[in-house]
Amino acid sequence: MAKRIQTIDLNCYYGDFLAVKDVNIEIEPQSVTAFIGPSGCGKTTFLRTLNRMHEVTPGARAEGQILLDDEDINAPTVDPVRVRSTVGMVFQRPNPFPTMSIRENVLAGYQLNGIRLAKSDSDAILERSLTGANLWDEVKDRLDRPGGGLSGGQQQRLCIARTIAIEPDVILMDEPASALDPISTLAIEDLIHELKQDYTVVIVTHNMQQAARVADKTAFFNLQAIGEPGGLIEYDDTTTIFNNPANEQTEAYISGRFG
Amino acid sequence: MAKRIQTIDLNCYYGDFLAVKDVNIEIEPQSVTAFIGPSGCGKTTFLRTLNRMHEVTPGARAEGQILLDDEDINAPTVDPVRVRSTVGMVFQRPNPFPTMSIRENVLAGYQLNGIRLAKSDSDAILERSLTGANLWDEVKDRLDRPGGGLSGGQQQRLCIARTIAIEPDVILMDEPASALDPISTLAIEDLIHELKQDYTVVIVTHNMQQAARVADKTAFFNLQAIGEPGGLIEYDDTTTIFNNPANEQTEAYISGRFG
Amino acid sequence: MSSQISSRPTATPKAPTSQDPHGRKKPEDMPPRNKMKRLDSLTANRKPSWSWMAAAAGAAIFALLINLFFFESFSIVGFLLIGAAAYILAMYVTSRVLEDRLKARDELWRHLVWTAFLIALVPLISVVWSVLSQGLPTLLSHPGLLTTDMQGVVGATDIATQTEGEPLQGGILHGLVGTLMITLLASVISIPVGLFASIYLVEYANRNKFSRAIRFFVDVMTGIPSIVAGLFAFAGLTLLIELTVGSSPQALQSVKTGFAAALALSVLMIPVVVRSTEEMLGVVADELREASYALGVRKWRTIMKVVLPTAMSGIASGVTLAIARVTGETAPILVTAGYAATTNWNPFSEWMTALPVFIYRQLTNPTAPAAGDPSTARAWAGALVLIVIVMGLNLIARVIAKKFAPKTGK
Amino acid sequence: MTTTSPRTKTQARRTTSEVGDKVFYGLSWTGGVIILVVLAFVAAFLLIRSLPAIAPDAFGPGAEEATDFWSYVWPLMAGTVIVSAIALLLATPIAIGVSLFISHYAPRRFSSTIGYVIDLLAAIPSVVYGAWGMLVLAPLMVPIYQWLHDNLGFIPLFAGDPSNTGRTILTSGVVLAVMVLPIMTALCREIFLQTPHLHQEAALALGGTRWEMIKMTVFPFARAGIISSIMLALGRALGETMAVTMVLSPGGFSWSLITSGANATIPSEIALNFPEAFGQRQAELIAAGLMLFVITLVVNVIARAIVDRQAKKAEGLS
Amino acid sequence: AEGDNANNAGGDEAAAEVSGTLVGGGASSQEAAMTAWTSDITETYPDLTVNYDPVGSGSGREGFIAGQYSFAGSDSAMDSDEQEQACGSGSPFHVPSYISPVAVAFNLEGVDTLNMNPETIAKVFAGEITTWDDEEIAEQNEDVDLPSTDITVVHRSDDSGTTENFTDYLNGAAGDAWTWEASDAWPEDLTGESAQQTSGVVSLTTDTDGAITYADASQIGGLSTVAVGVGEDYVEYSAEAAASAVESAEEDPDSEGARVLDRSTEEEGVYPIVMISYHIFCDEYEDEGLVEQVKAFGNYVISEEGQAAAEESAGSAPISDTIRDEATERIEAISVAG
Ligand SMILES: Nc1ncnc2c1ncn2[C@@H]1O[C@H](COP(=O)(O)OP(=O)(O)OP(=O)(O)O)[C@@H](O)[C@H]1O
Ligand SMILES: Nc1ncnc2c1ncn2[C@@H]1O[C@H](COP(=O)(O)OP(=O)(O)OP(=O)(O)O)[C@@H](O)[C@H]1O
Ligand SMILES: [Mg+2]
Ligand SMILES: [Mg+2]
Ligand SMILES: O=P([O-])([O-])[O-]
Repeated sequence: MAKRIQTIDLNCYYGDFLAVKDVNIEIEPQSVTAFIGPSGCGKTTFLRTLNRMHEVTPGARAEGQILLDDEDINAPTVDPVRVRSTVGMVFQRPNPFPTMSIRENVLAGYQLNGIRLAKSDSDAILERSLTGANLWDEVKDRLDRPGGGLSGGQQQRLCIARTIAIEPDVILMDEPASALDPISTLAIEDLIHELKQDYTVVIVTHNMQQAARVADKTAFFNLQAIGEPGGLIEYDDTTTIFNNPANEQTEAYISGRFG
Repeated sequence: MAKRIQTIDLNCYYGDFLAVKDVNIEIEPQSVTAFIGPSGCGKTTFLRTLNRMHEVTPGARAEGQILLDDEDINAPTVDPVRVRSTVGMVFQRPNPFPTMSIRENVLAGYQLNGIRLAKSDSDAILERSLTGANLWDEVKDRLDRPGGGLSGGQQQRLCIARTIAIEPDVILMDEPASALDPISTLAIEDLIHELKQDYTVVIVTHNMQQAARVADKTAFFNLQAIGEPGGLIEYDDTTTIFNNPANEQTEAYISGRFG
Repeated sequence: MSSQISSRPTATPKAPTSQDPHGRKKPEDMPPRNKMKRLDSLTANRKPSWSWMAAAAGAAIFALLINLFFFESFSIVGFLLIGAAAYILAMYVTSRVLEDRLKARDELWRHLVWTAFLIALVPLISVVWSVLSQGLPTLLSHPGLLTTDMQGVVGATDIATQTEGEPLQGGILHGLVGTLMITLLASVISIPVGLFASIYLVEYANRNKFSRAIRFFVDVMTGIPSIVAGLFAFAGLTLLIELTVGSSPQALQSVKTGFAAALALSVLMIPVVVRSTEEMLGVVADELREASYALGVRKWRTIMKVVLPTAMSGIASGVTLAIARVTGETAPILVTAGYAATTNWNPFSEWMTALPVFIYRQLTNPTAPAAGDPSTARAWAGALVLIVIVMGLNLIARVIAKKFAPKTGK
Repeated sequence: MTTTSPRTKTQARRTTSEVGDKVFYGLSWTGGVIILVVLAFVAAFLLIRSLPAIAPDAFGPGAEEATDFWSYVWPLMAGTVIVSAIALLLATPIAIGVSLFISHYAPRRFSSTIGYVIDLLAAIPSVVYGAWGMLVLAPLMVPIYQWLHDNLGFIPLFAGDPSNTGRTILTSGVVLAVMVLPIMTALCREIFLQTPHLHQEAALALGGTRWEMIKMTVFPFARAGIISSIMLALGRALGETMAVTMVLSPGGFSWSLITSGANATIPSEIALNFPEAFGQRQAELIAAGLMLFVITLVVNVIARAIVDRQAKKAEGLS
Repeated sequence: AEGDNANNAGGDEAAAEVSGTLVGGGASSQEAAMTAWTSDITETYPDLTVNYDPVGSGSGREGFIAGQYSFAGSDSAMDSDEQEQACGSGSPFHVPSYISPVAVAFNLEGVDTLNMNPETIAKVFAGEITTWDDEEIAEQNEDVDLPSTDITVVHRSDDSGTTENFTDYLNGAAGDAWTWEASDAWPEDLTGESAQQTSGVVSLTTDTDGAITYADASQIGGLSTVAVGVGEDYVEYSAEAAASAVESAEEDPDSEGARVLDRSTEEEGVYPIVMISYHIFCDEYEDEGLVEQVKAFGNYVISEEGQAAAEESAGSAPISDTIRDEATERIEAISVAG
C-alpha cells in the first residue's frame, strides 16, 4: 500500500563531492510528486537515494534520514533489497535485460527472485503490466522475442511494465517519458494517474506541462551556483508552484516555460 | 554549405524486415525539418539512412536513392565516411567518448579526420561549439575533465557541440533535447534556428510544440498497422501540418496534441 | 562549393564581443569556420574499382622478378611474402595519391589486419596438417586404437608390426579415459574457485587491498611453470598423506593418482579462469545490475541471473581456453599421476595416464626402441583425438554461450 | 490497478532472505582466499625446497657444489625472459590484428567461425607444438637464420654461427608466440566486441574512417583488457615447459638468437634435468623455479605500475 | 642356475601366492624393457601387477629412498649417502639387469662405418676436429672416401645416464684428449646441437647431414656407427661385446652389486662404451607380501626368459650367468624386516 516518504536533512555525496544538500521534503502517500529543475541540479541523485540505489555507485553515500512511513530506510540496519522491492524505480535510459525475452523481462522481478508463478498468474501479471504500460498491443504477438529488439520507446515502456509488475508501494520514475512519443506519454500519464490510487509516485521530468498535468505537488531543485551542491528550492502544490511561486528562482525557471 | 536532401522510393530493411517503406521526401537547404510520429514508426531508422549510419547495424540496408544536392549518396560507389562528415548526426542517447576530456570530445571530429589544429584554432572551435551548445559556461573551467562525468543533459549538449564543431552541411538530430531541461532545450532550439542559416537541419522529436517552434516543414510518419512497415504519411509546411493537415491520421495524431 | 575547401560566409574575426540574452556570442563574432577540408563531390577522387586488381597483378610480377633474380631457386614463401608486402604498399600509395591520407591509412590498416589473420592461419594450418596427415591414416585404418589400451603391448609386438606387417596393436583408450577424468576433476575444482574469485573481484571488492592482492597474485600465478605445479601438488599431497595416513609404502604409493594430477592442473587453470572471467564480468553494463537491484533482487541473484548470463559467452570461451590449456599439459601429469598401460576409471586410486603424457612418452621412448614407427603412429593418432576432444568442448561451450548470449535480433 | 490480486502482491514481497547474499559473498571471498593460500603454499614449497641451493651455508653437505648458484641461474633467467619477450613481441600485434579482424573486419557471417578456427590453436597440446616445432618449423627457419646472419650479422642478436638445425631460442619464441596467440585473441576479441556501439557510432557519425573509429573508441575501451591478455600470455610463455624443452637446443647465455646451443629457459631446464636430479641438484632446479616465480612477480609489479600510471593519467582528467 | 631351480621347484604354488601391485620407478632407459617385463611376468604370476614409473634415475632413487617405490631403476649406482638413507634398518643392493651398448652414431652421406680410436672420438666431441675429412679420421679409414662436410656434434640436452657413461668412457679411455669428468650433464663449455632423450638425438642426427652423436645402440635406427678403437683393433658394438665388457668389470667396493667398467680395456672383442642400468632393491622389506613380490620380480628379470624378453623388445644385451648367479643369491636373501 502507498506509503509516505519523508527526508530529513538529506545530503548526497559522490566521494567528497556534495551533490545534493540538506533536502527536507515530505511526500504524501497516494499522490504524484514531480521533481523539476535544470540539468545537473541533482534530481536523479536525490531520487536514487530514496530507494538506496545510490549505494550501487561506488563512493556514493547519503547522510540524513529517509522515513518510509515511520521507518528510517536509510539506517544501516535496514536491508536495501527490501527497500527496493517496496520502492520501485524506472530509469532515465531504458534498460531491458538483453538476454531475456519480452515476457521474461516483464516477469523479471519474480523470476530473478526465484518466485515461481502459476502459468495463469504469470499470464495475468504479464498482460496487466504490459497493458498498463501501453505496450500490450504492440508486443502481444511476440512475447518470446528478445526485449532488446524493440525501439527506444518500446524498451522504455517495457521497463515501466517490469516495475509495475512487482507492485511496489512507491514508484520512482526518472524521466520515464523522455524517450516516448505523445501517445505513449499520454498513456503513461494516465497510468500515473491510476497508480496514485494505490501507490506513492515520484517523477522526475523536464517537461513542465507534464508536471502540471500529472503532479499533485511539485518540487523545484536548483544549484546555487556552478560547483555548489544542488538543493530543494521550493516544494508546494503544483498549482502554487506554477501559478504563484514563492521563490524567485522558481519564478525565473517557470517563466522560461515552454514545450 | 547547406545542401538539399531528396529521397526517392527509399525502403529500409533490418534483414528481411521492412521497417520503413517508400519514402519520397525533399528537404530544402537552409531549413529545419521535423520528423514526428508515434514510437516505432521508423523515424530513427529513416534518419540513420540519411547519412548511411544504418550500415553500422548488422543486416540493415536501404534501397532507393538519397540525393544530396544531385548526388546519390546511397550509391555503392560513394564512400560512407565522406557522407558522414558532410551529414552530421546527434543521437537520441548522449554518447560522449568516455576516455576523453571535454576538450578532446569537442575536437574529436578533427582528430578522427586527421586534422591537426593550431592551439588558437582549436581553442576558438572549442569555445564556439560549446557556446553554441549552451555548455560553455558550465564547463569552461573543467575542459580537461572527462566528458563522461557530466550529467545526462550536459552530456547531450556536449555531443551537440561535438557535431557542430566539424561544421557539416546537414545536421541530423535524433531527439536531441529529450534528455534536456527547459533552459538547455531553449538554447538548443535557438541554436537550431541559427544553424539553419548555414545548414540543413533535420530533427526527430516527440515534442510537437518543439516541432512547431523550430521546424519550417514537418513530416509525419506512421505505421499502417502493427507489423506493417512505417512510412511517410504527410509532409508539408509546419503550419499546415499543425493547423490544417490533409491526412486524417495526421489529424488524429495532432489532435492528441499536448506537452 | 567550387573550390577544394569549403568556405563559409564569415564575419570579421575579433570584433568586440556582444552578448545575446542567453549569454552566447553572436555568430558574427566567431573565428573563421573552415577548418574541415572537404571535397567537392562525394564520389570525386575515389580510386577506380579495378585498382586492387592492378595492384595485385603488379605485386605478383614484382615478387616473381625478385624471386627470379635474387633467389637461387623459386621460393613460394618468398614469393608470397614479397607479393603481399608489395600489394599492401601499392594499395597504400594508390590510395594516398588518388584519395587522401585517411583513406590510405584506413586501407593500410585494413590490409594489415587481414595480414595478421592470414599470418595466424599459417602455423595453424601447418600444425593441423602435421597432425592430420600423420594421425588420420592410422586412426582410419586402426579404429581399434580408440577402444584398446597398451596392456600386453611390448617391444616385440611393435617389432612384429613394423618388420612383419602385423596389424598395429595397442591403443589410446587408457590415455583418453585418463585425460577425461583428470580434466573433469580439474575443472570441477578450478571453475567454481575461479568464477567465485572473479565475482569477488568484480562485484564485491571495491578495489580494496585484498582484491588488489588477489589480482596481482593471479597474474603471478599464471607464470608458474607447469612442471613446478606438478612437483608442488605431489609434494603437498605426500605431506598430507604422511600426516594423516602414515608413511608406509602403501600409503605413499597412493599419492600418485588422477586426483593429484587434477590438483596440479588446477594450479594452472585457476588463474586463466579468473583472469578471463574478471574481464568479461567487468564489461557487463552497470545499467543491467541497477535494473535488477531496482526490482528488489538480491545481489547474488542479480549476479547469477543477470550478470553471469550476460557475460556467458566470454566466460565460456575463457573457461574453454583454460580447459584446453590443461588438457594439453604433460609435465605436471607425468610427476603426479604415474604412468599406466591399462585403463583406469578411478581418479582417486592407482595410476592414470593422460593422453599428452602417452603421446610424449610414445614419441620420446617408443615401446620398441628399434622399431619406433608403431609408437609414432599411436602418438599422432592420440594427438589428433586430443585435438578433436578439445574442439568438441569448445563447440559445446559455444552452444552454451549462444543460449545465454544477449539477444538483439528480431 | 484495481484488479490487483492480493496473492501476487504478497508473492512479490517475499524477497529472499539476506542469508543468500551472505553465503554467496562468503563463497566469492573464499574463492579469493583459496588463490592466495595456494600461491602462498607454492611459494613456501619453492622456498623450502630451494634453500639448500640458495643458502648452502645452512646445509653442510653439498655446500661446495652450490656456491655458484647465481652464476648458474642468471643465464637461465635471461633466456626465459628473452624467449617470452620474443613470443610476446610476435604475438601481440598479430593477436590484436586477428581480434580486430574478428570483431570489426571479417564478414559478419564468418566472424564466429573464424573465432572458432583460431581457438583451434588452443586445442593443440603443447607436446604437439613441441613436435611440430622441432620437426617442421625448425628446419624451415634454417635459411632465414642464414639470411639474417649474412645481412644483419652486425647486430649482436644475429651474430654467431647460424644454427643449421634451427633449434634456437628464436624458433622457441616463434612456437611460444603461436601457443599464446589464441589466449590473447580470445580475450581481446571479446573485449573489442563489447565496445559500446553508441561510442563507435558517434565516431563514425563524425566522419571517422573505420580505423580512426577503432583508434578512438575501441582501443581506449579495451586497453585494460589488452594488457590483461598480454599478462596472461606472458605467464603462459614464461611457464611453458614441454614445447621449449622439445624445440630448443639449450646452452649458456648468448646474445645471439640464431645459434644452437645457446640460451635455455627455466621451465625446460627443470623438465630436462629433474628426472635425473638428486639432492643438491634438485634443490638447485627448484631454486631456479623460485627465480622464475620472482621474475613473474617483478614483471607483474612493473606491469601494474605502468597500468596504474596510465589509469592515474586518465583519472587526472577528472 | 641353482637359484633358478629353487624358484621353479616352488612352481605354480608359489606363483599363485604372489599377488598384489609392486611399484617401482626410475630410469627411462629401461622403459622398453620394463614394458616387456611387466607385461610378460603376468604369465608366470597372474595376480602380480608391476607398475614402473619412468621418471628418471634420480627421481627413481629418491622415490625409493622416500619409500614411494619398492624398487628403483637407475643408470648409476647409489652413492654412500643415498645408501645410508635408503631401506631403513636394512641396506640396498644393485642388480645389473639391463645392459646396453652405447653406439657412436653418425649421419654422413655415403659412409656406412668408420673406425675411430678413443682420442679421435674425444677430439670430435670436444670440437677440436671439425670436418669429416680431418687427417686424423682419414688416417684410420684409408679406404673410405671422406667428404669435407662440417661435423655437427649432437648431445643430450637432458641429464642422462647415457651421457654419464659416454663421458666416463672418454674420460677413462681418451687420456688428455678429454679433460672433463664423467657427468650426467654434457660439459657446459662444449656448446653444440642437442636434443631431449635418445629419440631426440637420433632424429636430429638423422635429419642433419654431417651430424654425430652417442645413443643407446638399440635405438639408432638407420644411422651409421663408429667402430671403436680397443687396443689395436676396432670393435663394432654388439650384444656379446657389450656383455663381455660387463663380465670383465670389477665389483664396485662401495655399492653392493654394482660394477665399475674398465673403459681403457684392451681386451679383445670387448666393446667398452656400455651402459649398465641397475635395479636397486632393499635386503629387507616391512611385510611378507612385498618380499614375495620383490623376489618374484627380481628373479624373473634376471632369468634367461626375462633377459630374452628384454633383448627381443628393447634390444638390450643379456647378462652373463656369473652375474645372474651373483644376483640370484642376493635376491633370495631378501627377508622380512624384523
Ligand atoms: N556517478 C557520479 N559521480 C560523480 N558525480 C556525479 C555522478 N553522477 C552525477 N554526478 C554529478 O552530480 C550532480 C547532479 O547530477 P544528477 O545526475 O543528479 O543531475 P540531474 O538533475 O539528474 O540532471 P539531468 O536532468 O541532466 O539528468 C552533477 O553535478 C553531476 O555532474
Ligand atoms: N536494430 C534493429 N533490428 C531490427 N529491428 C529494429 C532495429 N531497430 C529498430 N527496429 C525496428 O524498426 C522499427 C522502427 O524503429 P525505430 O527505432 O526507427 O522507431 P522510432 O520511430 O525511432 O521510435 P522511437 O520514437 O521509439 O525512437 C520498429 O519496429 C523497431 O522494432
Ligand atoms: Mg537526471
Ligand atoms: Mg527513435
Ligand atoms: O637412459 P637415459 O638416462 O640416457 O635417458
